[in-house]
Order: sequence, then C-alpha cells, then structure tokens
Amino acid sequence: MNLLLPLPIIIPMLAGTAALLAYRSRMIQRWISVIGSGALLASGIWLIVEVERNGIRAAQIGNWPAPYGITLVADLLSATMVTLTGIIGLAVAVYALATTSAAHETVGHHQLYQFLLMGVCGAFLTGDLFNLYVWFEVMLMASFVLLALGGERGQMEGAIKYVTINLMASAIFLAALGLLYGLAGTLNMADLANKFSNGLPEEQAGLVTTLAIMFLVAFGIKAAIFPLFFWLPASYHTPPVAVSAVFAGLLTKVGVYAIIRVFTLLFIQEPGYTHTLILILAGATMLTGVLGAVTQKEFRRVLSFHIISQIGYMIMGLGLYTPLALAGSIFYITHHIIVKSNLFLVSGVVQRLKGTLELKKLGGLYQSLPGLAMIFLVPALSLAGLPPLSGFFAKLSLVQAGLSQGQYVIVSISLLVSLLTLFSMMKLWNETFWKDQAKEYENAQQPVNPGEWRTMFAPIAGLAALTILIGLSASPLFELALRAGEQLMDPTAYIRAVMEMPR
Amino acid sequence: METILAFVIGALYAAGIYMMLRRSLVKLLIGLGLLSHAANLLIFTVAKLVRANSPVIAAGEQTLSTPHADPLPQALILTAIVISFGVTAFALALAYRAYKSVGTDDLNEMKGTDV
Amino acid sequence: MKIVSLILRTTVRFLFPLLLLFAVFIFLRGHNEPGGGFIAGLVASAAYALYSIAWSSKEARHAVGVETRMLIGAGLLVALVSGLIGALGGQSFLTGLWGYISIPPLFKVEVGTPVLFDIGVFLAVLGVTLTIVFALEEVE
Amino acid sequence: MIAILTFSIFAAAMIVPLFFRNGRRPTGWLIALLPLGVTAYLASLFPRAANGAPETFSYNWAEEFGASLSFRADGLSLLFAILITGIGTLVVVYSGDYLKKNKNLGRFYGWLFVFMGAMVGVALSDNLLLLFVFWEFTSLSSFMLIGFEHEKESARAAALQALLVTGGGGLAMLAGIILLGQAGGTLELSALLSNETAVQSHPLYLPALILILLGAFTKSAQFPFHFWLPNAMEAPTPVSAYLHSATMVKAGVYLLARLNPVLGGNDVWMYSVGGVGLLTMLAGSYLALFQSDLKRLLAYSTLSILGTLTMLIGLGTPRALEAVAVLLLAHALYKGALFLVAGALDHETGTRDVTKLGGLFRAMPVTAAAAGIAALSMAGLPPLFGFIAKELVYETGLEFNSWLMAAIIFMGLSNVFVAGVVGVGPFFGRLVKTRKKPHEAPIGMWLGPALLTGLSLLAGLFPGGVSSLMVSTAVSSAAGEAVKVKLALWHGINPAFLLSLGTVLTGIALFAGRNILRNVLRKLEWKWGPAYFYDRTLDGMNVLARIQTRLLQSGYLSLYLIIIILTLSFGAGATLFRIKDISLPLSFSDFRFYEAAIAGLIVGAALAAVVLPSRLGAIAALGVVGYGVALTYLIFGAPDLAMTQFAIESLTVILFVLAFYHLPKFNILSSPRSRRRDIGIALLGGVLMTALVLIAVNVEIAPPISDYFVQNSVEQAHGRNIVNVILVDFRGMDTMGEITVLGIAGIGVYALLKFRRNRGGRQ
Repeated sequence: MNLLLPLPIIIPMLAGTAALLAYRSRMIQRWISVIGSGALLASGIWLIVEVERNGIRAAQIGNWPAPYGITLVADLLSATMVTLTGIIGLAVAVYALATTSAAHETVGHHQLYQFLLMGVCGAFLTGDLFNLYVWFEVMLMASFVLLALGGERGQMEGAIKYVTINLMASAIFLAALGLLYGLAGTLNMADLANKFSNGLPEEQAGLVTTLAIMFLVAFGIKAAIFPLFFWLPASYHTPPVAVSAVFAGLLTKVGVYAIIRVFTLLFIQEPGYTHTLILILAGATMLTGVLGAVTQKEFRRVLSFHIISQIGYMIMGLGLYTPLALAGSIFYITHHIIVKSNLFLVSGVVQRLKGTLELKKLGGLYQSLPGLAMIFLVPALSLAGLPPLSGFFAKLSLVQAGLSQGQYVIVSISLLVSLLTLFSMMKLWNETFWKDQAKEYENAQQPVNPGEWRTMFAPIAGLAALTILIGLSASPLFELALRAGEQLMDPTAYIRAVMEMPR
Repeated sequence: METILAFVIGALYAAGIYMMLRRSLVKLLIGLGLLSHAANLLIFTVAKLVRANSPVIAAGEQTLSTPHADPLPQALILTAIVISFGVTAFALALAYRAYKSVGTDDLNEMKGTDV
Repeated sequence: MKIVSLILRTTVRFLFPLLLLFAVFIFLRGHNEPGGGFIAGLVASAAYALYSIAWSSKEARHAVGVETRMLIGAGLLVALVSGLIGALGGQSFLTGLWGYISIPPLFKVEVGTPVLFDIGVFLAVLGVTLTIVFALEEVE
Repeated sequence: MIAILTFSIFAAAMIVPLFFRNGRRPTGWLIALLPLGVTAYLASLFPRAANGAPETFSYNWAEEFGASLSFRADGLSLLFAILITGIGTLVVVYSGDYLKKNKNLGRFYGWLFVFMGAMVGVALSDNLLLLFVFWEFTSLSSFMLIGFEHEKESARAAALQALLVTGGGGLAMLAGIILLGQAGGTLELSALLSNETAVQSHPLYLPALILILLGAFTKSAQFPFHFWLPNAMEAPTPVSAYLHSATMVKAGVYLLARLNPVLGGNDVWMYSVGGVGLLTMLAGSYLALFQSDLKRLLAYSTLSILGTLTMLIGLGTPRALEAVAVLLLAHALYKGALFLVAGALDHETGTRDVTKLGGLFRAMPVTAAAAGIAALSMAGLPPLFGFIAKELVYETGLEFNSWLMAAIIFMGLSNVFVAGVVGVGPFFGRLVKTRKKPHEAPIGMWLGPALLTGLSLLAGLFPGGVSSLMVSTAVSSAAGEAVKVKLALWHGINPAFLLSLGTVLTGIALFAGRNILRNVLRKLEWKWGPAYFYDRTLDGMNVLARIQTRLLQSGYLSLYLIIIILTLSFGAGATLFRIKDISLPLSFSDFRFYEAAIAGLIVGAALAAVVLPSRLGAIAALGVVGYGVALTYLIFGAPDLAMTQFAIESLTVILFVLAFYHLPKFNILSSPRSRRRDIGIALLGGVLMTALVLIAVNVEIAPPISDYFVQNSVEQAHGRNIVNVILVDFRGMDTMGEITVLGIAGIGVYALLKFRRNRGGRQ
C-alpha cells in the first residue's frame, strides 16, 4: 500500500538499472525489458483501481509532510496516464524484440527505454513542480539518446533540432519555476493552488498569469502545439520505429498532461484570458498539423504531423474548460495514445517488408497481406474518428461539449480537421495498400521469419483490439473520464488529498 | 544588488540566445551553457539574496538563529546544475557524432529531415 | 614531451591517493558541512581522470577495476535500495531510517539510509563522469 | 431480434471471406441464402408494423453520449430494409457470375455484406447516433467497393471523392444530430418524432436542420454534391446497381422522409428540401441526355429520380409522400434491373458505349426482354409499376403550379429518353460488331433483372394488395399520421394521364434523334460544374498546405528558435503589460564594490564568449562566466553551490576541449543582416527576463516554506548542512531523478561514441 504511488517509478528504474548492470547479456536485457514493462502495466492497473475506488491518492515521499517534501499524487487523470504508459510500454517493448538491432541493444536500448518510462510515469505522478522538471529531464535525456542512437545523417539532423528546442523549453520551464518560487515560496502544486485560490491582488494576479503563459510556452513546446511544434516533424520519423512509436504515443502527451494539470490546478484565476488563448491555439494546432500532413509523402511523416493536429483536440477540451470538455480531452488522449502508437508500429511492419516508407515506393499490400491491411484500417479509421471506434467517441465528446457551450468555430474546425484526417489516412491506404507496387521500385523483400512476424504482430493486433473495445464500451470509459474531468474542475479534493494526508 | 543581477541575468540570456541562433553547432552548445547559467542565477536572485550566512547549522545547535540564505533554492539549483552538466556532456557527444555523419557543423545544412 | 609526462606521472602518482582520500573526506562531512556525495564523486573522478591523462584510459579503466557503466548501475541501485529499505518497513518510500554503529570507547557513528543514498549518488557520479571522460578520450 | 438480424449481416461480412480461402470458390447462390432469409424475416414483421405496433429493440450502449442500441421496424423502415436485402440477394447471386474470375471475390462479398448490414442498420435504427454509426459504415463500405478494382487510379480517385463528399456531409450531419438532440432533449427517434413543436421553436432548429440536410444531400447526391455519383461508376456494375441506384443513395431520401414529421411541415423545409430536389432533378435529367456510357447514363437518370424524391419530400403533402414511397420502390425495381443489364452487356460484349451496341436481341434474348420491360417501367408505361409512380408524381405536380409541372415533365421526358437508349437501343436495330462475341449471360446474371422486372410487372398489374399495404404503412411513418393509400393502375383519363402520354411520345421522338441530340448538347457542355470546384478546392488545399508547411517547417533551426522566443516574449510581455500599475523598482544603491566587479566580470565574459573568434577563447570565456556565477553563490551564502559550480565548470571546460579537438573551427557563416536580426531577438529575450526578475523580486505572495527545513534538519533528518539534507532526504526524489539523468547521459555518451552499425546486424 505504501508503495502504490511510487511503484510506477520504482519498477522501470529497477528494470533500467538491472538492464544496465546486465549490459553484457542482450538476452537478459530483453527479458528485463518485457517483464519490467509488464510489471509497470500491472502497477498502473492497481493504481487506477485504487484511485477509482478510494478517490485521489497521495503519498508523501520520505515521510515529510506536504508541502515540505515531495508528494506523489494520483487522481484519475494521473492514474489513467500511468496505465496507458504501461499499455504502450509493454506493447512497444514486445515489438522492439523483433525490430531492434543488436547494435542498439548492445549499447543500451533497453536500459534507456526503461528510464524513459520512468521519467514519463514520474511526470504523471508528481505533485511538485520542480520534481516535474526533474522527471521531464529524465524523460528527455532518455529520449535524446534513443532518438540519436543509430547515427544516421537524418537521425542526427532530427536529434539536433529535437534536443536544442527541448532544452530551450526546459530553460523556459526552469526560469518560470524560479520566478514562481520567488513569488509564492513553495513548489508543491497543491500548496501553490491553495495560495493562489483566495483572490490575489491585481499586480500579483497579473504576474501569476504572466508566469502561466511562460509555462504554457514551455509545456507547449513539449506538447508540440502551434506555433512551437517544429521539432516534432523534424525528428519523429528518423529513429527506429519502436522508438518513434513510443515517442508518438507518450512523449507529447506528457506535455499535454502538464498543460492540463497546471491550467486546472494552478492557473485558473483568469480563464477568460488563459483558456480562451488555449482554445485559439487548439484550433490553430489542429489546422496547421493536418495541413502539414496533407503535404507529406512519407508514411511516418504523415503520422507525425497528425500527432500535432490531434494535440489540438486534446487541449481543445481544456480550452472549453467544463467537466464534459475535459472528459473529452482525457478520452481523446486515451484513444490517441493507443491508436497513434499502433499506427507507427504498423508503419514499422511496412518498412520491414518494403525497406522504405516513401509512399511512391510502396504499394500492393492489400493484395499480399489483407490481414495487415485490415489491422491498419482499425487505428487509421479510429484516428479519423469513424464510428464506432475509439476516435469517434473521443471526437463526439469534444464536439458535444463545444456545441453545448456554443463554441461553433472550434467545433467546425475540429470537424473539418477530422475530414482532412480521413482524407490523409485514406491517402496512406491508397498508396500503401491499394495501389500496385510500382515496378521500378520493386525490391527484394527482406525475409521475415515466423517468430519475428508473431512478435511484431501481437502488439499491433492487441492495440487494434483495444481500439475496438474502447469504441464498443465507450460508456464506462467515458464515465471514468467524466469523473476525472470533474476532479480537475474542482481542485479542492486534490489539494485536500495532498495537504491533509496523515503522512 | 538584485537590480544589478537582474541585468546580468538579462545579459546572459541575450548572449545565450544570440549564440543559439548562430549557424555553427559549436556556438549553439556555448549558447546552451550560457542559458543554463542564466536560469540558475535567476532562481538564485529571485529567491532573495542574503550575504554570507550559509544555511549550515553550527555543531551542537538545533536550528539557525541568524538571518540566513534560503536553502531550498540552493538545492534546486544544485540539481539543475548537475542536470545541465549531463545534458551538456551528451550534447557534446551528439555534436561530435552529427559532425561526423553530416560532414559540417553548419546548422543551415541540416534541414534534410523537414519539408 | 617525455619530461612533461614524467612530471605529470610523478605528480599524479602522489596526487591520486590524496584526491581519493579527499573525496572520502568530503563525502563524510557532507551531511553536516558543505560537501556531499556529489562533489565527492566529482573529486574522485578527477583523480581517475588525471590518472588516465598521465597514463592512458586503458590503464585508468584498469585502476577503476570495474566497467564504469557498472558503477552507474551500482549507484542507481544503491540509491533505490536505500529508498526501499524504509518502504519495506512499512514507511513511505525514501523514508530516512537512522541508527548508530558504535564500538563504545572508540567511536560512535550515526548512519542512516540517507547516507546510503548519498553513497549511491557518489557511485553514480563517479561512474558517469568516468564513462564520459573515457569515452571522449577514446574517440579515434 | 432485429438487432441480432442486423449484426448477423456484419458477422457474415467477416465469415464469408473465410470461405474463399485456399482457392475455394463457393457459389453466389449459397451465399445469397442469408440475405434471402433476412428478407423473409423482415417481410414477416410487416403485419405488426401495419397494425401500428412495430417490433422494437433497445439496449444501453453509450448513454453518456445519448447513443443506444435502439431499433424499430415501422413501415418506412421495413419498406427500405426489404428493398435493401431483397435486391441484395439478387446482387449477391449476380456478382457470383459477374466476378467469377476475380481473385478477390471473397473480399468483395465481405464489403458487400458490411454495406448491407450498415444499410439495414440505417433503416432500422431508432437512435440518431446509432443511425449515424451505420451511416458512416455505408460511406466506408462504399469507398471500398467503388475502389474494388484498386489497381486503377481512376477507381481510387473516385472512391476517395465519394468518401470525402459523403464523409464531409456525414460530419455536418453529426453536428446537426447533436444540435437536434439539444433542441429535442433526446436522440431517440421515436421520442423526437412526437416532439415536433419543441424542436421547431428551438433556436437551434435552423442550424440543426441545415447540417442534417447537408448530410442527407451529400449522401443522396443532391445538387451541388451530385458529381461524385457518376464518378462512382468506376465500381463493378453489381455495386453500381446496388449502392448507387437502388439503395445507398436513397439513404438520404430515407432520412428526410424519416425526419419529415419532426423537421418538416414548414416553409424553410419546403423551400430548402424541395428546392434542392428540384435543382437536382433538372440537372440530372439534363445531364443524362448526352451521355453515351451506359452506366453514366443510368447514373444521371438516377440523379434525376433522387432529385424528384427529395423534391417530393420537400413538398410534404400526403400525396407527395405517397409518390415518394411508390417511386422509391418502382425506381429500385427498374433501375436495379437496368444496371444489372448494363453489367451483363459489358460482361458479354466488352463495351458500355451505347453508340457501339445494337441488335443484340437475338444473342441475348432473356436479357433483352428484361431490359425492355424494365425500360417500359422507367418510361412510365402501363401496366408497369413505373407507370403508377409516374402518375402519382404528375398528380402531385399538378396540385402545385405549372412551373413545377413543367420541370417534372422535363424529368419524365429525360427518363423516357434514357429508357429507350438503355433498354431498347442496344438490343434492336442493326447488329453492331463488338470486341467479344456476344451470347446470353449466365443464369445468375439474368435472373436478377428478370425477377426485378417481373416484380415491376406484378406490382403494376396488382397494385391493390401487398404494394398498397407497404406503401400505406410507409407513408404513415413518413407523414407522422395514419394515411390510407389505395394504389390503382387506372385512374381514368385525367390531366396527369394526358401529360404523361405526351411525355412518352415526345420522349420517343427524342430517342429517335438521339445521336443528333447528343452531339448538339455535348458542344454546350459546361466545365465549371461542382466537380470542377471539388478539384480546385482540393488543389487549393494542397497549395495552401504546402505553402504553410514550407513557411513553418522550414528546416532552419534558428528560425524555429526565433519563433519560440518571439512567442514567449510577446505572450509573456503582452500579459505583463495587462497589469495596470506595473512598477519596475530599480535600486542601484545596495551593492558592494566587489559584487559589482563580479557582475561586470560575468557580463564581460559572456560578451567575450559571443565575440571571440577562437573556440578555445570562447570556451575559456564560458568557464569564466561559470566561475563568476560560482563566486556570486559564494558571496550570498551558498558554499555548496559554489563548490559544485567550480567543479562542474572545470569539468565542462575539459569536456569541451576534449570534444572540440574533433570539431571544426569557428567560421563566420551568417550575414550581417541576420546577425542584426538575431541581436534584436536576443535583446528582446534578455529584456523580458530582466523585467520579470525585477518585478518578481519585489512581489511576494507568500513567504518561502524553508523555515521547516531549518527547524527540522537536525532533529528529524540528522544533518546540519541543510542543503545536503534537502538533497538526500527532504527532496530525495529530485536527486534520484537527477542521478538518473546523469546515468542516462553517461549511457548516452557511451552509446553515441561507441555505436557501430555493423555490429551483429539484425538479430
């Protein structure tokens, strides 16, 4: 019980450390990676069950009372995110067994992967702003290495942009953090929320809102919102597929999570200003992302730009700022993480078969691998929001929330964008699966042995099944999201859980 | 002194940003270094400056009696320094590796992965 | 060149144990006076770094005795274990537990899991710094 | 039961392709048993619907969204559903022969059943969101079926076009449905239908109406969205027959009829629905006149009928609705048959060009007979069902004004003409040589047309029985009140009959001069139709997207950083300036000389790092900055920080030097202009940070929490160096993350420098 909250951080740290100590044996590292991810998923499920049953859980690390020590907090949003991390973590860990080269494994792929998961979980669970910075750095550092590992030219160019821009974001984050500590003398988010809650005088409130914008920029870079997303399309298509799949699913969502967290807990003094701004950014993010995707001619680049566009949906719910809308955001994040990782994994299979992801060099896969084609359709159509898949309900809840508030512009944009998403998913389908393979690009397919095939296919099929399942049982999941949204809209329970914990 | 340090911080940020905007990869790294100094100094300054009295309790005492520097921001900065050291070391290795595989350190030549 | 390296080697041979001792000293006083695992780790790695400059990274690796990445792993593991000790006793993760090791007339030392944690920090910093320095030195 | 029924068709979609594995090819006859059974079951539900107690089913699904698994089989639903499964049965049999040699027949059946299930779902849904789910499935399966011959680029383009147009309409409809739900308080159709006044007086009525109409219009290919339908003729002919004439395109019409009781009955409805229908009718009738491809010809004439149906719903009188039901049925029977005939002709002769077909009566007698009778029904001649339909339409027209009547007559004329061109032209006259030597189609391929025409004839001869019952129940549902319909073949000689007679005669005359007509009209063809706009819109979007992406995603890292800094500066700056009495307290008095000297050292060293031309100089300057900062820490009571900073700074300098040994020298690469720009940006950032620090230093919302550490460090945490205690105890979690970052950096440096691609290769 006392380990409930730290466990999702401890498990990957232990797994990463164990893999590091076992650096000589690739086989042991592979087992550690899969077992560690599985255990992480189990701890995530335990966490969400506990939080669902008993409300927001908090743990004072080191037994120091809040706000003096560091508090880990899990509300439904955090618990959901941790569970999703477990799901994607396990799926990609298994998939990576088939696709990661021995060279990558020898220099530490599995260790880095576990540390990445550790950082992600830490960011989701911490209740302390500076601690959040630390977890961000853990996650970023691991992602830097994973991204750059391989040393090809494209990877290097992508990595330099990714690293530089993310460090810029960290610098902004750190500065905002320092200023915030100077103002309020504390770093515990619940404590900060408490101090901000009883009506600040104008100058102080204005300064807090200024800091809010700084945090928005810092987290916005990490979440890849407009106009701060450049690093993403420059880099996400360059590393090995297993790496970009986990990046695509999880990393930007940590930024989104951070934005949602601080703009529902800390910076709620002037929602008319801040949240309207977020709504505008959401619309711009959706549009620019999807338009970027339209121009792309490579499988993973199309997918990368779609991440941006969907980040727009996720913060649209925050911009609308009602329980229903936040529930929509949470539902959307849930759906997106599963679907987007899966699409990247599918792209990896395509790359494995064809040796390339350039659309003009692909083709003929519907004829030769109808099973893969059908599995591609599930996440692809879900991404476009076709019923009754998960994406439909994600979109529906946001559209319903927007319409019930009379926010017609953003709703229209979101619907238009979903049409364009459909367009570009079907473009992928046309080019990869329907079109005949052009003769001049026909190359000898690399043989895939059955074991490897199964290892790649199992996670893809599993995630596709999950996508369908979410669609068919949207009701209980949305109910959960709605309760999460209500928790976010009323921070008092969060504050109470942190500040009045017996220990 | 806060006022003066505020300008020092501004100067460090400006210098760091300027260096990051250069086309040379190496200058970019120097810019990053300047930026992290600026951020650390910012935390330190905003959290009130107190001259000379470090937050170390004298042997046999239970607490600090004299006015003293705030220990918490010091701990934060220490963490930040260490993290930025790790980042810098990695960035150096990355720069080396990038230079080897791209063949130049001109950042404007490194745009093959966009567009 | 030869003379320089000869002087360097002689100096290092003299400095090396001193620096290591100094590292231990800084580590031990860290909880009460300025110092601590982090700075101690840096000082210790400076010792080995000097060693590698005076001889070679290969010899320095030999002097370390274990693969430097093992040191990183060990450091992280020690830190993690120090946190888990309190947790397994039913306390919160990373809770500090304190006790005394004493041989009554000779000495009495206060030890606790935070000290163990600091040892982890020391090992990790040493491992990381050496890994980086050696790797950079060994770039062809 | 009706829910299970619907889902069983979807299940069949998944199972049927499995029968085709390993080269097995079961016959279409066997597969057709399923839709046949479903048809029979649906027919058995009719009496209950006619008695006003339709079969229903309801189950919770996603009630948070207002969605439920509600099904309801009333007259309108059943009429439509029976049409779908009945014609579906024939199409399944037909496809078995038509695609006999196609290796993907199994998949074809799979998607065909997905479509069938979706359409039955649309017809039987009693919940608007559920209906929408099925609606989207029809779009998707239609996409797959239009693009069935996917190696052809034209097929892929047509499929995508259909999907985008109907999908876009579908999204508008989704918004409309949600608004309608807000206006009516529910998404259950049967509940909504009794809530007419509340809905129509609600402010959201108009937007909801427009959005839903967009969905219906795109689906039913109404003007100006009609262009996708002729292009969809890329699909295999059974698909065209099934989806694009008999069933899917009628989904919009069905929806309009379904919602007529709640949304209709006012002027907005009449003019929008009626007007669009009228335009579509005219456009389709006109465009049909000069086509020479059999399928496109049929497609345009289908458009004219779809327009007519929509127009009639817009008019909304009981007689108009009666005409809708009858025309819907009659059209499905004859147009389905004619499409199948067109497929048979294509299959047997290798061409679909009407100018290259003729005199095939002898070679294909059964097909010819079926075609001829179907054509008669289409032309509206007694004793076929088409005649009854046409009379009803004419009578409705006569109830309104003469302009409308004239338009309807034009439609009639066009249909007589097309009936001639398709049903008569290819079979009579002189035999034209074709690529393949024609002979009669296999039984599976003539059975469909024969049965459908047979039904046309039966329904025409005996309109009183089953057809009257079906039509009355359907019309009652569409009108929202009980309507009793008595169909009859012969109404005596009345104005409608006379006009109809005139139409037929003129139509025959036109048919005689068809080649001249075609050539004249071709010359008048207008290229700026809606299809042109569709293409331009798509092109425009592509251009816009490319410009935007090239602009934003330029590849220049410095531009990205500039955008970020500008965003931050303007975002934070603008927010800062919103504060009314903003004060920048400056105090230059409180400092000591050596402090100022250190400050000067830092700034000077930073400047040096910027301007020094040598790498080592810049590194040294960076180191001096670090030492200066460390001195500042020392002065202001932070010995730990100072020690760490000194150590780290030295180490960093060493690392830089080690790395720079392998990196190139500094070069001045940027132009003076971009340097000036960058100086500006850099100053902007610096000024912002200075201002923020100056303001923040003097504002305190709450005192710092550090006192707790001071009080408890010794007693609770057993340490006197509070900073160290914070690091290893109070905030040990931070340090844990910190050493992990360091560890990763170590692994990372090692991995980057030691990575060798060829080591081991793929496992």
